[in-house]
Amino acid sequence: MDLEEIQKIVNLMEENNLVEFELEKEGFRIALKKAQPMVVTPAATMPTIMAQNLPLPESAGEEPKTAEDTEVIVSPMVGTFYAASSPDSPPYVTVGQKVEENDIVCIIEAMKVMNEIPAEMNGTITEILVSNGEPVEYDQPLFRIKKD
Amino acid sequence: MDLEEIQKIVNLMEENNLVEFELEKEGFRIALKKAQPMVVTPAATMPTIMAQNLPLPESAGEEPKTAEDTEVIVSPMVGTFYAASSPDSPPYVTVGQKVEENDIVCIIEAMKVMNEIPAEMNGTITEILVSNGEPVEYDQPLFRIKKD
Amino acid sequence: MFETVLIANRGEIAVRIMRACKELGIKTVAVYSKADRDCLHVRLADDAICIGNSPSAESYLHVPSIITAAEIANVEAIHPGYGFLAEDAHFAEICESCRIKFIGPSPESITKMGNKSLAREMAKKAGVPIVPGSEGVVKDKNEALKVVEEIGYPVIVKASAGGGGRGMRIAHNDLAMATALTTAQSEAEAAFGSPDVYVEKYIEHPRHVEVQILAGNKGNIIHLGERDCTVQRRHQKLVEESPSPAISADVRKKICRMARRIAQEAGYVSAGTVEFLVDGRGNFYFIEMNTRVQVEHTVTEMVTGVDIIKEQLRIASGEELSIEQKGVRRRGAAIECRINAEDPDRGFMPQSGRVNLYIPPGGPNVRVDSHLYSGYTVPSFYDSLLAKVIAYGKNREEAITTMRRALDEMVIEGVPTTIPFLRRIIEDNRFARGDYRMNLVEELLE
Amino acid sequence: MFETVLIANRGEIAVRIMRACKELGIKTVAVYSKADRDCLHVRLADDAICIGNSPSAESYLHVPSIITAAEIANVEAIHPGYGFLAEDAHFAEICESCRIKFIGPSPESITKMGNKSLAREMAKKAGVPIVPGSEGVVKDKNEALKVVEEIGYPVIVKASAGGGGRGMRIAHNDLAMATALTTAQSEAEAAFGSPDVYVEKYIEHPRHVEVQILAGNKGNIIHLGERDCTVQRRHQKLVEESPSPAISADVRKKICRMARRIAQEAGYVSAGTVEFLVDGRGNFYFIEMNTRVQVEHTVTEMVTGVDIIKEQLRIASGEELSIEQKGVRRRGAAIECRINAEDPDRGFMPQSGRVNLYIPPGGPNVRVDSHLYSGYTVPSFYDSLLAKVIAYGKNREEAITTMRRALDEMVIEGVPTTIPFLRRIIEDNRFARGDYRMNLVEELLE
Repeated sequence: MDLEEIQKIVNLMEENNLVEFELEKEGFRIALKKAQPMVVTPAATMPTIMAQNLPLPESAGEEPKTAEDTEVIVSPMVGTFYAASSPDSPPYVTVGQKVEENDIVCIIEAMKVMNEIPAEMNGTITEILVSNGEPVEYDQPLFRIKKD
Repeated sequence: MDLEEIQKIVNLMEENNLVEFELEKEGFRIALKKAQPMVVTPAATMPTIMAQNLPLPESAGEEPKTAEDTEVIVSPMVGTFYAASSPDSPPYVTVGQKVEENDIVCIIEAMKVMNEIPAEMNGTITEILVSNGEPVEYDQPLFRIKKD
Repeated sequence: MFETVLIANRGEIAVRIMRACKELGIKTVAVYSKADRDCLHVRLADDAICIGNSPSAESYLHVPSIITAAEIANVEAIHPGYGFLAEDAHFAEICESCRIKFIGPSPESITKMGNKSLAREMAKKAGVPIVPGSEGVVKDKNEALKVVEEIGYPVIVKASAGGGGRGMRIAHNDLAMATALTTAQSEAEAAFGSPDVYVEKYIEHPRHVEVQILAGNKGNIIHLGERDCTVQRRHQKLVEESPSPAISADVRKKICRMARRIAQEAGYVSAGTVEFLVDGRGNFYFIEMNTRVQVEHTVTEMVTGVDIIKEQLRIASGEELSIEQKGVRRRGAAIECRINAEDPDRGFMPQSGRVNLYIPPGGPNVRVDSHLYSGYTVPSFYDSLLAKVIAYGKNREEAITTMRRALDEMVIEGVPTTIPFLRRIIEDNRFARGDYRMNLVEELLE
Repeated sequence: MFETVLIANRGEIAVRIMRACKELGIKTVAVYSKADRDCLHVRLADDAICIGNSPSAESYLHVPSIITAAEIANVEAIHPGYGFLAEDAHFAEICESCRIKFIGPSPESITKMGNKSLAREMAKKAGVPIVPGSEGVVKDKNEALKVVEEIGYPVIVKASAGGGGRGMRIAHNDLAMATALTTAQSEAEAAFGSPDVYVEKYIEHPRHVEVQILAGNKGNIIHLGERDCTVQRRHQKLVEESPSPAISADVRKKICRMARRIAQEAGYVSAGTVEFLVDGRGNFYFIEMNTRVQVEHTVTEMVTGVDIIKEQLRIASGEELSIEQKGVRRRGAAIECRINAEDPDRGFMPQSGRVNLYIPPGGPNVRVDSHLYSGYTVPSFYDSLLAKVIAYGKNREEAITTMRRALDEMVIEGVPTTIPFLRRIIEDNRFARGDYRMNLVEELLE
């Protein structure tokens, strides 16, 4: 797939009001997502139209579906996510790792300050939802954790 | 899968009001998501603001509550309601009177033309909802009638 | 001025007229069909009367119901808006006979201007160019060729009783002429029961330019400049603007003068619009005069500051125009986009249904005329026009920029609309340059 | 011009700024708190970043989050709107140090103008009248009487550390002076921990008139005329208009010239507003200069046709103003009503909740700046301003008529608003005559 094809897909998304498009070539996976129309009902709210250029997730508000005993650790601030304390260090946590309350799970950098983010409970990391160096919003899910 | 096929999928989504579409080829997985049903909120429905100066009822659409076997005769036109054929004549119908289908129950005057309004069924007049000489709208309830 | 006026219309134009009435201190009476119980014009009126069932023929076109409503509500005048009964001379006559002022020209003016050949006669008398062609019916090739000798190719052969493109054939030379004539004749025979055809100069991809006229009670007639309505799809205007980006100052001056002359010749009183076709070389030809307010009157209001509806009301009530010709100043440029409930992807098929969310554009230099609100259900019985968005700018470029921004922020959810297609027009380079003809929409749709 | 600008604000002013950006081809980045996920400014932006929790201190006032968002989004400039960080010199400094252009004046200008006594000094230097009074603290009755000898009664005694009416006493004669002084001193002591008071000429029921300034990068400073913001309730403006109906051409000319002079004296760059009090005899006194765009900038835009936000953007990006003083033409009159989510029947208590139905006014000569839509939930964390309705007319009378019509047709269901109260103001005879002072609202509330 080259730039031209990507451009075509972007145009396609633009024209068809798609907000998400995924494609995996090995084993092949495709996932399209349209902008949800706003419905005027007491329950419904306006979808957040998110950065198409920024590498931010579609909406920090849409927390991934979680199983009963699975929680999500969200970012307490806007900043840049780092999985490790330095480029050479191993990541604070990996999938399958057990963590205890207040164990550092990652760093969020904001204005050159490295903020260590602690786990809020004992449990096992089941998924890491952002990649190293990725910008994150306030309230954006970072990890899925299965409570002990 | 090429661009053309993706275009077809997008069209499919458009036509079927899908907001999400997933497909996995190994082991085969498919996931479709439709737009949420729209809920009509009562609050967003606008009340009809009716004539404050005209001697018209608040809304012709709001038919008086009727018992199971009670029907309403509505005005088939905008005009002036007359209960009798002339000022000296007795009214066509009075409360408690039995009428048969096609009996004249009143006159609606529109553009100097006296239109005789017939009953649509056999029954007994239980209530007269407008007074002599009163202007009436299209679809405005005139009589309540208890079916035989 | 009137105390109470009945508005014999619905939707955005009824709302527009009510706004003018309220600003003049006039009470308004709305009439509505059963399908329009929740329409905004019903809510905005001081009084409202249900006049009939949903189909127009049983409500907005049903003269006895409207007259009766007017009598019950004791109004002094009826404003017909556009469409429906606005150009029905018979309705205007009935109003007159019931001593209700019809807000528009006299029944005679409506009749005169409604008859194409009478209108052409009038234009000729006034010295206004009309599309050159045969004087009446052309019987055979010889007669046709004689006409061509005068007016030159290309020509169009049209059914005398015609309309809607049937019985029409274009010819670019003598050979094609013979075929065009016989085909048009047989088509006319089949479609209208009469083989009569006439021959006219064919204006290729012309511009549609019209002049707004205000004619007072004392024969004082002013013009408010021209509007360019060249962006059309099957004779439906989509985008209108003032001033026209495509005519010279000289042509502008001429057509405005000609328009006044026609109104004068006709003894016209009230607001009216004189329509012209303009070809690529600045030649212009009178087509017809519309004896009502136009949908696109708004762009003229934006550049002149004159409220055309208020002037109509003033004239009808016997007052004089609030402005003289020398007081008319045109500033900047205005563009109107018609937002229709139509699906551009399906041949612009009209759409009905519930508008779940409506967010009109706002901010500086944007005007919205609409009867929409969130939760409104667009009925299937009437015109598909939902809203008019008008953008103003110090110049055309600014107006286009503002229109683009306005269309971008406008939200109508629940029914397909022409917004995406209008965006394409506004973003088109030919439109930006003002260098487009009546085939622009066709080309965009290809 | 900038490519991308972050708007560090919410609601109507964020929407307003985005409209200007879009018309200039600038990409916009919105920031929003958790409570504002569904706010219109988030929807209209090209990009949007959630920066913190609902309370302003944790989001719109939280400088590190905003700067980080600006860095992540890689913007060139931040527009602060009004309120929040708009007049925070420290924030402007941080922007500068992060090489992000703060769209507003320099941190120094903000600091200078933010300090009342520095600003008064500057005005004095520029030869602009200030409210006459004591030079600094007045210790006792003798000192006070000496001041009165110069400025005459009535006077007001104010706490040096004061604000909000506490530690303020008015005196009309020597006898009252003694009491006023001791009462004010003890109130000041109690409220602010310092008994320091000063004495100033008391301007009874003045008019609040302010002048819009645009200061370019080359020392070129123009004014866009004045706004009258006399209709206030507890220092909250409710209705603003331009031009002022209550000052003479002579006073207008003078205060506009004075406003330019102050901006010149301060070396001011960007848009700003110089505020004056005007008494019944046309005497005027400088109060302060606001170093940001005002809520009511819209009325100036309506009468001048100048887009103040675009000029701010031009100046900040290093471009020159698009207009010179001699090109500024003021036409007609404009009035703005602030529609707040407040309950006038309960002391204007701010209201939150879901707006079930919102129908903004439309049609000619009406502008609406708002972030409202049907279904929007007004959060309880921020300013109660929901919408600004601006009416334009060829003259003030027309503008009032249009405003009345606009307020009548406006619908906001679900939260109480100030619409009914604004209607009373607009329909008030004193307002119609332009003959009102800063006590109009009080009088209407009695």
